[in-house]
Parts: sequence; structure tokens; C-alpha cells
Amino acid sequence: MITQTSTPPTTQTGASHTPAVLEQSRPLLEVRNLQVHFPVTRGFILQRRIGSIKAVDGVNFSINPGETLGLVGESGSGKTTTGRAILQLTRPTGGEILFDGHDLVNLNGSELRKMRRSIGVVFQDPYGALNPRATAGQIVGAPLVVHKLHESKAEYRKHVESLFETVGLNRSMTRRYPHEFSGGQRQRLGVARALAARPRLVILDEPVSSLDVSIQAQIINLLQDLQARFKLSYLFIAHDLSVVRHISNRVAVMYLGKIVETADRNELYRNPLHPYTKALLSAAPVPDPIVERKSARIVLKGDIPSPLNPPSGCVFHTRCPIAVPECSQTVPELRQFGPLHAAACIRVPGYGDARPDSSGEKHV
Amino acid sequence: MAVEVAGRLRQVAAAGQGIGLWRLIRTRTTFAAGAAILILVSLMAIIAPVIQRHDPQGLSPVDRVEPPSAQHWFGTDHLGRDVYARTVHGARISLRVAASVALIVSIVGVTIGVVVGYNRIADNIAMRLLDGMMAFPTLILALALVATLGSSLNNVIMVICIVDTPGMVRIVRGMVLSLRERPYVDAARAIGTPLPMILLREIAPNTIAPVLVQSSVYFGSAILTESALSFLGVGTPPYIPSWGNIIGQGRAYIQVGFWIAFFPGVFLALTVLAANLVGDGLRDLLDPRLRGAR
Amino acid sequence: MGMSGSWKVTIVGGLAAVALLAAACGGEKIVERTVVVEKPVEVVKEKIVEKPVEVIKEKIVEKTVVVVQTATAVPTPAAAPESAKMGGKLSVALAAGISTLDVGRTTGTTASTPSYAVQEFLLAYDENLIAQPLLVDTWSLSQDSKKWSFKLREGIKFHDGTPLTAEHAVKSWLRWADRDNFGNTILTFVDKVNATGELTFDVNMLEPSALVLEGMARIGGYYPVIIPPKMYNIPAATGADVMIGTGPYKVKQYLPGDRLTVDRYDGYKPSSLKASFMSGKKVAYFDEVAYVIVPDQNSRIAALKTGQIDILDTVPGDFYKDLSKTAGVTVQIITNNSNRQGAWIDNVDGIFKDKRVRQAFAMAYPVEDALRASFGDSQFWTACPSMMLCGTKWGNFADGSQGIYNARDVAKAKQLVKAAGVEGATVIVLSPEDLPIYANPALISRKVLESIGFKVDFKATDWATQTNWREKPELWDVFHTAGGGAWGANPLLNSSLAKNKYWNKYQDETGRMTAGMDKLARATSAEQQLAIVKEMQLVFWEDIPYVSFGDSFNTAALRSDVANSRTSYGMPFNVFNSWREKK
Amino acid sequence: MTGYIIKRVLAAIPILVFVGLVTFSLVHIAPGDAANIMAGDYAGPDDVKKIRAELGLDKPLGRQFIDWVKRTATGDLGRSIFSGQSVGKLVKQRLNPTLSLTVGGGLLAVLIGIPLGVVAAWKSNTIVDRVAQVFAALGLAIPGFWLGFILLWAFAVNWRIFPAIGFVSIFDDVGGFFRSIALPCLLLGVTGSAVLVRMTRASLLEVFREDYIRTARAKGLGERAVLFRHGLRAGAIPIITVVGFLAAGLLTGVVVTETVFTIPGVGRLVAEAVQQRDFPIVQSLLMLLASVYVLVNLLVDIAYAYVDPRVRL
Repeated sequence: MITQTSTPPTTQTGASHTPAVLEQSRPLLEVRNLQVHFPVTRGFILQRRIGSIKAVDGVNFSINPGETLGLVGESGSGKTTTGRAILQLTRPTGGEILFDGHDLVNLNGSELRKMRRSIGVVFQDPYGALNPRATAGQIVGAPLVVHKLHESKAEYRKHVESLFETVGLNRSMTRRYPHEFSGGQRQRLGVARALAARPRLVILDEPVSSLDVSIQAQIINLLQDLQARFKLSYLFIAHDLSVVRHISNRVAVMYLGKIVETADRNELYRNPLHPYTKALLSAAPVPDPIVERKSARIVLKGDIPSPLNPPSGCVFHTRCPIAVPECSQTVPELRQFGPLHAAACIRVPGYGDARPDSSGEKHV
Repeated sequence: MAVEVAGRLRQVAAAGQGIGLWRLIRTRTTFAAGAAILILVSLMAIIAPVIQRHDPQGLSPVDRVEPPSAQHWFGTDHLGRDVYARTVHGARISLRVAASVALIVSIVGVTIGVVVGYNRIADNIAMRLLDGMMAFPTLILALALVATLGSSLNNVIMVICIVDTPGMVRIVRGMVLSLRERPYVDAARAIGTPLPMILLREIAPNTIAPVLVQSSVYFGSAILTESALSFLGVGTPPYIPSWGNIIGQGRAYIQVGFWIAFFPGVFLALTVLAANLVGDGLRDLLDPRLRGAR
Repeated sequence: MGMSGSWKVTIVGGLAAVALLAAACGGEKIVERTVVVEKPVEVVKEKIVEKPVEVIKEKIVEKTVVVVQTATAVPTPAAAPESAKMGGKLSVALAAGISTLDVGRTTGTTASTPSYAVQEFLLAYDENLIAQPLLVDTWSLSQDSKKWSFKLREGIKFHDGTPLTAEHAVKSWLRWADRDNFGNTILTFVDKVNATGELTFDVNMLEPSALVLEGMARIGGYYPVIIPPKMYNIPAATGADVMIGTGPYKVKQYLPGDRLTVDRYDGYKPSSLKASFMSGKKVAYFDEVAYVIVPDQNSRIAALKTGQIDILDTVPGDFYKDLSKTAGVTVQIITNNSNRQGAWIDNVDGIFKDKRVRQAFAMAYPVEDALRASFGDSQFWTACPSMMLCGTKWGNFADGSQGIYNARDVAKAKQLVKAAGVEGATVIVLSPEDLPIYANPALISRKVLESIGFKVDFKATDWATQTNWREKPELWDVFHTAGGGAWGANPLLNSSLAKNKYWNKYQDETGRMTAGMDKLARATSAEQQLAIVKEMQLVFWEDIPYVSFGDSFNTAALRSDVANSRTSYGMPFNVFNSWREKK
Repeated sequence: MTGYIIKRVLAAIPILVFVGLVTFSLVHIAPGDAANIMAGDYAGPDDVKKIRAELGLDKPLGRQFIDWVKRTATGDLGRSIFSGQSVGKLVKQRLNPTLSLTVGGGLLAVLIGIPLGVVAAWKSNTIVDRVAQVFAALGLAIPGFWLGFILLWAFAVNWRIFPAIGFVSIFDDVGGFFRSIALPCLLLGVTGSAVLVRMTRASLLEVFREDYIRTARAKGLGERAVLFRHGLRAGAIPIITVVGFLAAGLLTGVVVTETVFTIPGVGRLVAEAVQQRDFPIVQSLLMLLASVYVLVNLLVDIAYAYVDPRVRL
């Protein structure tokens, strides 16, 4: 079904839209020292701030045109918050988010709205992300309406129908309501909506994690197809490493608001450095011969700590199988261990000699 | 109203939970009975001029306080007016009050609730005001307001709306507080949908279900409140034959002509009952936790 | 009961003995108006009773002489020994709340009803409506008829212990005279009233007049009750918040909105005269009398049936049959205490400016339909062709009414309308839907007006609104109401007949009515007066200041074991001298 | 717990201030001049002036409000326009019947409503449940005054079991007291219990579906033991809220009930004051009843927190 090639969206309505060009000189998205802190208050009448939850605490990465970055972490690691911060659904408390050279954080309402045309999003819950009171056509066409991308009703309808075909849905389905679709079909609707305004970057927030495995593959293939066809950049957020394996060019692993390791896809899977990454890899049910299981499964102790009271030193030390006393004192820096590989762990051999990672500003 | 409810229901069922209206009616006898009564009463109100054989205001001094007969099905009142004609005609007035209240409270409640639920400052102010409004026992507040504003049909409707709206706002606000966290609202924001459009397109339509349930409750309670106000002498002006007024005027004759207050009372109770049954049915349908409870 | 027949006989018989000035003691306005001033709310309450309180209010005006014993058919007092009559409790239903305990502030019956038992007058009417001494012991008139000298009975004390003195009597009476319309009239004859001793006082007159005596015995309007300083020091307009007097019962407890309870005043000093109506010896047989406020008609009747209430006034016609059949309950139709029902006409603005149109309206009117619509069976009303209430001294002749009153002559009426050139004009008829007794005839008026060639703009709202509108002639043409008491007994006190005075704006173009009024005020004999009123009645039926329908009767119901209660005088319930028959 | 109580009491203050504002503005939202309305149709300019002065309507609005707050706070509720009596005195005289009725009616409502609701939930989908549901549905749909008249007609007029009107204080005559409040309490109890049946049933149904109840049943615990040891204990929490609702119902119920049975209580005072446009009384009673209502809700909240510690958070 995915391979069925339909006519590509012929719409030229987005005349002003610059097609995604692989300009190596400048990343499409650059996240610098991103911080998202939620205040925690107490008191009934006089509210006083007693602390903050550091959901995202100093994250750096960038995505080049046409590239896919996988962002992986357990729930509570801050990966979804990072995605939401880029989309400006949650306002960052610090740092910069440069999209195409513009800092999204400082844009005013109308500039931001214009910019949003270029960033699409697909959410995790394919049902929750669709307004149950709207028809599939209305949902998919919403960005067209919002950005006034059509000149006539007929044109609009044609555009919506072509979007349906693009994602492998029947054009006759536009009048149906979300509950009349299957889970996979719903996620196709989500993808269609994300593509409607011809974005350059799509944030995929665990787009397949609530789907059956067989459907997961279909959706991922679809996403890959579309990426190639429309020259899209993806930020693919996932909670395990297996999903992003196929689609990502590079992968970043998050733990408790910080990136603990980033690497080129093959490098990361072949040679994980950070004990957390290793634990994730060992836990992932990867039926893939490429991944060599070097050791037995690493089982992490306990739950991810509360971001309200993060552990001192290395935030991972409370669950780390190789932690030493020093880990609770020293905050590890993300340091480069190879051309495309950085990790934040003092236990990685050579940590003392490695130079701090500056890749966040240019590339991962 | 009933027709409208049925129509809405079809929409709700279609859009929401995937239960067809007819299946619903088959499985929910109480709802079906309520809807049927409401439809009948509404029909009666609509065709009142056709089915009443006497002028509801027509006096016949010679035929005062006559028991039900072939000529006067529900008997006559203390002025010789045909109680049947008045009861049938009264349905128009009472349903008008009920439908107006249900409609106005829904529209105003959704409007305020949606705005309030989406704006923290407005929410803080509004919730204090609503807490204050809800601190009044409703009938007593209604009494005081009607006493102040004066008795007229419109004032009665307005006053009932004033006392009912805070409850509706609360319900809608609660819905909005949870709806605004829904992914599809995020999705709408992410594509740059302006706030008013989000409120109108994404939030408001999704409050319909509880609003529908609540408005059916208000539909019934408005009839009761109107009649209580009329009974206490400050409701709909006495020359308007609302059920409340017919009962209120007939109550003095219960010992010699029980039929004057009895028949409109039965119709009133039946209509309120029907509205409540419809509300219950809708609640069961829309609140998955309660489904299968009966 | 079968009393309505014998009643009529009684009335006719009583007419011969009409007291000269009796009727002059009435109020000046149509009573209904007075009361609205006092308590507009009561009107609202009466919706259900369908009998406006205001009409009841001034029932207490004497109009004719009725032999009490015949009327109430009580067993002779001799039947039971005095001691056997003592004791027990009585409850009387009041249809509306007591607005004030000061009968100098209100004319409402809810205050005056208990006042009969608690407070007393200087003089009091006997059953022939002759003023007899009560608190006064004796009086004399000077040779030139310009000075009345009164002496009070000795040893009388108010309920608060204050001994009654001449000063109290003078101050109380002047407080009344200042407030009351009739009192104002009397004061125009009076030079000075002053206490001359502990128990004696004089009334010095500017001109001779016997009105003074009537003014001391008056019932109706405000009440010239004698009160202690504690009360009369508070202006009547403000109203004292206690009810103190010299009567056989004293106030025991007052719970506003619920009840007023009175119990026997042991310090009561009765008059030595024979008991007759308000005058003479009074005995408080009951230990306690409760005046209970029961606004709801249904509850009042239920309570009477269950014996929780002993006496209630105004039984609607529809309940008459039901209550007559109820064991232990006696129902009365009080035919000598009626109200004139009618359609009032705006005389200055609109089509009724023309006398012919007023005549046409009256001529076409089926008055029995209107009366039946409001009051039911014919036993509750009478079609009365006289200007004054039937049963009063000047209300027993039909002169001038032929061919116009109840003539139902639509054809001739149409001709008159045509002649006036107003055919097809629009007439505004007001219908107070909260008062069916006035709303029902409005419907008949509409039919009549349409039948004689008018279009009708039928305005159905509520009574309170319409009483406002009627002050503005442009807002109405026909308004239905009623009048009773002195208003209906004496033309001098009938404001609707006064030129341009009342809201109906009677114009008296010929001046004959006004001339009649003047003559009547100066007439010295009953024959002269009668002749003058007859003349005035001819003018009445020619001018038609308002369309007169006829008279509605009041009803009362009481427990059968309550003996010697006189509801028949319109004074609702004189609880003194009344007792409960023991089984 | 103390902290929670303080918090709740503090939260009630702005509500009472708002209630006061609304109550105060009542006279001022009247179309036209409130003094005119109160004086009646035929009042002369002097009468109106007098009433204006009496109500303080001639002063600036802010001043009026401050005066009103001061007076109200010191317990001076003003004077009735109709009877000239002090409102405080009027209310005091009428407290006894109203308290008797609300306590009696409330007790009856609880005694009928909660057991019926429990049984209906426990035996859900049986004939008992149906009967309870029909009872509740009718109780909610039938206007109170209509039912009141039927009770009055049947028990007082027809069968002469109870008096038709009035109230006897328990201090005067105990038998008479119970006879006089029997019908009014029955009316309040029946209408009040309808709400209780519904809400008790609904909340218990939810409890019964909880896992631990199913577990208890599965363990083979006796039906009765499950009901009393587990079900009711958990169900008590929502039922407390329900009783709060009942209080509101009783407050409005007494207005109608006292009018139907001619009971000289606060409710009838409200009804009469409203008919008479006696604004000082209407204002004071509105303030008073709203305050009672706020207080009841406060107590309910505290009771709730006492039973369910989670609420305190």
C-alpha cells in the first residue's frame, strides 16, 4: 500500500515555499542550551516557588536539511518536552531554537505562525491527536485553512484529497470521523495533516509506539518515502532504540533532561559508550543481526528519579551499573570520543582526554 | 426540542462513541420513553391551536368548576375556562421557558466556560464569581431577582438562566481544562491555528456531550422553577397560562375541583420526568464509566 | 340556611329606621383605592381569593339597619348560664398579613379586626347605628348648640395600666381626626377641643353639627380608638408598633406574618348599658383569641373544615356548596354588605367624552353576565338599578334606570354611537388578569363594545400596572373595579361622582350633579335628602359617569359551635360577647 | 487537617464578600427606583423620600455599601418596610419552625433516601432497584407544592390525621409539635430523598465496581459483610457530598413547604417579603440563607476531608 505511487502533490499553492535544499553550510534546526524548567509552587494565597522541575536542562543538537535525528529516552527523560519546546507548545525557559536561522523563542505571534507552516508534527496517540468532532478532511485540511493556502473551495478539496492519497488513504474517506478509522489509518491522517502545509521539518513524537508492530513498519516506511519525496527533515522521538534504528541518520540519547550520548546511527548501535545507552540497547528487542549483543541484558535498577530532586553529580549514577563514588560528585560533560560520537560519562575510558563536545552548534 | 436532541444525539453518537441512535434507543428504554414523551408534548404544544376545542382564555361563567366531561375533557376552572385547552396551551409556555433556558444557558455557559477555561486570569476571576453565585440557594436567588426585576415571562426566563448558568460554566470549564491538554489541541496549536479558531473548532464542539446532558437537566428544572415562582406569586404574570400558573390558580380549588390543578400537574411532572430520563440516557451513553451500570 | 330570602325582608324593614347621618361616616374614596395606598401587596395576595382585599376592607361601614338576631340566628343568650359560656379558645383567619398594629395608620381590616376586641371608641354604634356612650359616660350640648361637653366613665384603665383621662381621649381623637377624611370634614366645623378636667372635655364648634358624635363612633376608614400616650405620641403616619386599648381583650403576643393573640383583660370595666352591636356591655368569654394569618385560600378552608380555624370571611361562591355540606360549618351570605361592581369609563379622553357613547355602552350591557362571570350563582349578587348600593337607605329605587340599565338594547346603542360619529373607533379595555373578578367582566365589555361598532384594544396585564395606567387618561378607556361601604351609600362620599375628581374624571357638564351634592349636604330632613338623591340618580343614569352592573355580596363561614358571632355587619367578627357552645 | 480547615475557612471569605455585594446590589438593579417600588403605586413624593432616607438610598453608593456592611456585620439587619419590625427580630421569631422542619425533613430524607439508594445499588437491576429509581425519578419531577396540596387534601382535609395549617413549638406541646410538622416534613423528606436515592445509588455502583469489592466477593466473603465492611465505608465519602446537596434542597424546599402548610417560618417570610417587595427583608434573608449555605458547604468539605485524607492535599 505504501509503495503504491500516487501522483505527488501537485499543489503549487505554497509558491513562496522554499523547497528543502540540502545546504550543508547551515543546519535547518539548531537547538542551543535548551532549558525547560517548570516552577513548583506551594501555598494557597501567597504562592511561593519552592523549586523547579528541570524537564530539559541544557540540550544541544542540530538537524541538517533532509536529515533524521532520533531522540531516544525513557518516559520522563525530557525528549517529548524537547519536541514540544521546538514546536513552541511549551515555552522554553532558556536557550535558543534556531529554525532556518530564526530564533523561534523570540518570534512574535504572526511571525511564529508563519514559521509553523514549515514545521509539522505527528503525535504519539493517533486517536487523541484527532478532534473527534471533526471529519478527516477537516483535520487534514486544517493547516491549509489556517495558513490560507488555497484560493477556492474546489482547490482546497482537491488538495485535501491528494494529501489523502499521498499517505495511502482513499480520497472518499474525507467525510469520515476519526473513530471510523483504524489505528494505522488514523496515524496516516496525522501524517497527512503534518504534511499539508509542505513543511521542511517534521517532529515525530513517538509516531508508531502505540501501533501494532506490523503497522509500525508500514508507517515508518511511509515516513521514509515521504522524506525522500518531499526532502523533509525529521526529529524522530522514541522511547527505545529499535524504532529509530532504521530511519535515523543520527541518534541522541536523553536521560533526565540531558543528552547523555549522541552518535551517528551505525556508530551508536555498534559502539555505545554510555552505560545508559548500553542498557537501552540491551533492553530493546532488536531482531537485528547488525547489533551485536556483547553482554547479557543490563537491567536498570529502580525508576527514573524525580526531576524535581535530581541526583547530584551524574544524574544517572543512582541506577548506573558501573557507578563509582565520584559519579555522585562530578557532573559529567558531553565529550567527544570520535568524529561523530559524544558521551557524558566519566567512566568512559578516555573521558579525561576527550574534548568537550561542541557539535551541538554545528552538528551532532 | 426533542427533535433537536435526537438530531444532536445522532451527531454525538456518530462523532463520538460509535453507537447508533437506533441501537441506543433499542437498548435504552428509559431514554426512549423520555424522548417519546418529550416529542409528544412538543407536538402537542405545536399543534395546540388545532387540538384545543376551546379558547384557553375563553370564559364561561355558567360552567364554573365543572368536573371532566365529554365537553370539557379536563373539566373547567373557576372561571369556566377549559382546563384541557389551557393545559395544552400551557405546554407552549412551559416548553418555551424550558427550551429558552436550556438553549441560552448552553450557549452562554459554553461561551464563558470555554474562554474561562482557556485563560488563567479570566479563570481566576470567573471562578471566584461563580463560587459566589453558587453560594446562593437557587430558588431563593431567583425569587429575589424576580422580585427586583418584576414579573414577566422574559424576566422569569432571564432569572432562571442567571441561576443556572454558573453550573453550566463550571461543567464546561472542567471539560475545557482537560480538553486543552488533548493532543489534537496541541496539534492545532502546532500548525499555527489562532486561539479563537481553536476555541471554536477544537474545544467548543467537544463540550457538546456534557452540555447536552446538563441542558436536559436544566430543561426539566426550568419548568419546575417557573412553576415554583408562579406558585409563590412572583413568576410568569398570571394571565399567561403556563403550567405553573394554571396549577397556582387551581390550587385554591383543590377541595372542590381537583382537576384544575391535577391535570396540568400531571403534564408538568411527566415532561420534567421525560427531560430527566433523556438526561440520564445521555449521561449513560456519554459517560463510559457508567455504561452498563443498569 | 335559607336566610337570603328573609334577609331581604329584613333589609327593607330596616330601611325605615335609617339613622340620619349614618352613611356620612363612610370614607371618601372608592375604598379599593385607599387600600392600595396602604398595602399594594395585598392586591397580589388576593389573586387566588379572587376578591380584592380592598373591597373587604371597608365593609365595616354601617349602611343599613339589620336586626342582628335575625341575621345570625344565634341562640338566645339566656339559653346558657354565663359561667358555662366562659373559657376556650377561638381562632380567626386573616387573609393577609397585619401591616401595622396601629389602626390610625392603616385602614386594612387585618389590623382593625383584632382592634375591635382590644380597643374602644368614645361612643359606639348600637344595632340601629345610633351612637351610644361607651368610654363616655354622659354628654351635653350647650344652648347655642356650639359646645359639646363630655364626661368619661370612671375607673377605666388602659391595658398598660395608664388610667384613662380626658387628655388621652382628646389627644387620641384629634390624632384620628387629623388623619381621617371624615375627621377632616368634622374639623372644619370644630374650633377647639380641650380637656376641662380629669374626666371631662369640651368640643367647641364653629358651626353647630352633630357630625362630632358620628366621628366618635365611626367604624370604617381609620378608627377613632382611644389609646394611651405611648401610642398617640407616635404620629399616625408613622404608626405605633403596639396595640393598646381599653377593650375586653388585650394583646398577648404578636408574631408578624403569623398571628396576633389576645387574651382576657381582667381589668376591663364594662359599660352598664345593654349590649347592642358595638355598644353596651362587652364580655370576653374566650380565654384567648388568635388571629391567624392564612394567606392561602385553600389552606383557610381546609383549616376551617378541620376546626383549626373557627371563623373566616370571604368564602368564594365555588366553595359555598362544599362548605354548606360540611358538618360543623355554617356558611353565610351577607347581603347587606355589598360592593358595587361596574365598568369605569375615562370621561375626558377618547370616545367616552361624548355622553351618548357612554349611554350606548350602558344601554347595551348585559350586567347579569358580568356579575355571573365574577361571582357565580345569582345568590351571590343582585342586579341593582339604583345609583347607591341596593339595601342602603338611598339605594332602593330605580328612577331613571329604565331603558338604559341592563337594557341590552344593542340596536339603539349602535344608533347612538353612529350619531356621535365614532363608529369603528378603537377602545382600550384594561383587564387585570391577576384579579379575575375584574378580568372577567373585561371580556364581556369587549364583546359589548364590539357589538356596538367599536374595535377593542384589549390590554391584559396585572392589577398593579393597571392602577398606574388609569391615572393617565390616554392609556385606557374602560377599567373594571368596585366600590363599597360609604362610597356606595352616600353620594357625597362617592368620589366617582365628584366632578373631575377621581381618575374617571367625571365632567358633570350640566352641573346638575354638583348642584345636587350641595343641596344634599345642606338638607335637614330625611325626606328632603331622599328627594335630592332621586334627582341625582336621574342625572346619574343620563350622564353615566361609570357603567354600574350591580352589587356583589360577601360571604363568611364559621364553625357552627361559635355562638353569637356577628359577621353580618360587615364587621368581620366581634369576638366579645361571642362564645363556644359546649357539647 | 487544621491547615486544611483554615484554608477552607479563608476561601469562604471572598465568597461571602461576593454574596454581600450581590445582595447589596439587589436594590440597585431594580428597574426604576427601588423606593418607588416599595412605596407602592399611590405613594406621594414624601412617602418615597421617607423610604429613600430609611434605606439610605439618598447617600452615595459607596457610602451606602459601607454602611450596609457595617450594619450587617454588627447584626443589624434593618427594618421591614411592610411591618416596621426589625428584621433580626422577625427572623428570630421564625427560626424555631424552620429549624424543626429542616432537621425533621432532612432526617426523614436521609432515613428514606440513603437506605433506599444502598439497596437499589446493591440489588441493582432487580425489582427493588426499579422501584427505587421510579421513586427517585418521580420525586425529582413532581413539583413540591403540587405534592404538598395533595398531602394536605388527603391527610388534613379528608382523613383529618394531621392539622392543615400552623406550627406548634416542641416546648409547648410535644404531641402537637409532631403532628404539626408531620406533613411538612413528609413533603421535604420525600422530595429531598429523591436526590439522595439517585446519588447514593450512583456513587455506590461505582464503588461496587472497584476491584477490591470484586476481590472481597471473590474471596467468598458474605454479601452482607462485603456491603457493610467495604462498600458502605468507601461509599460514605460521596454520600457526605450528597448530604451537602440535600442542605441546599431543604433551604429552598422550606420556602414552598412553609407556604403550602402555612407555617410561620423563615421560608414563608422570604416568600411574603418577595411578594411585598419588602427589600430589607429580602436582602437580609438572601444574605442569611446564602451564608448558611456557604457554612453547610464548608462543613461538608471539612467532613469530606476528615473521611478522605486525600482531599487535604
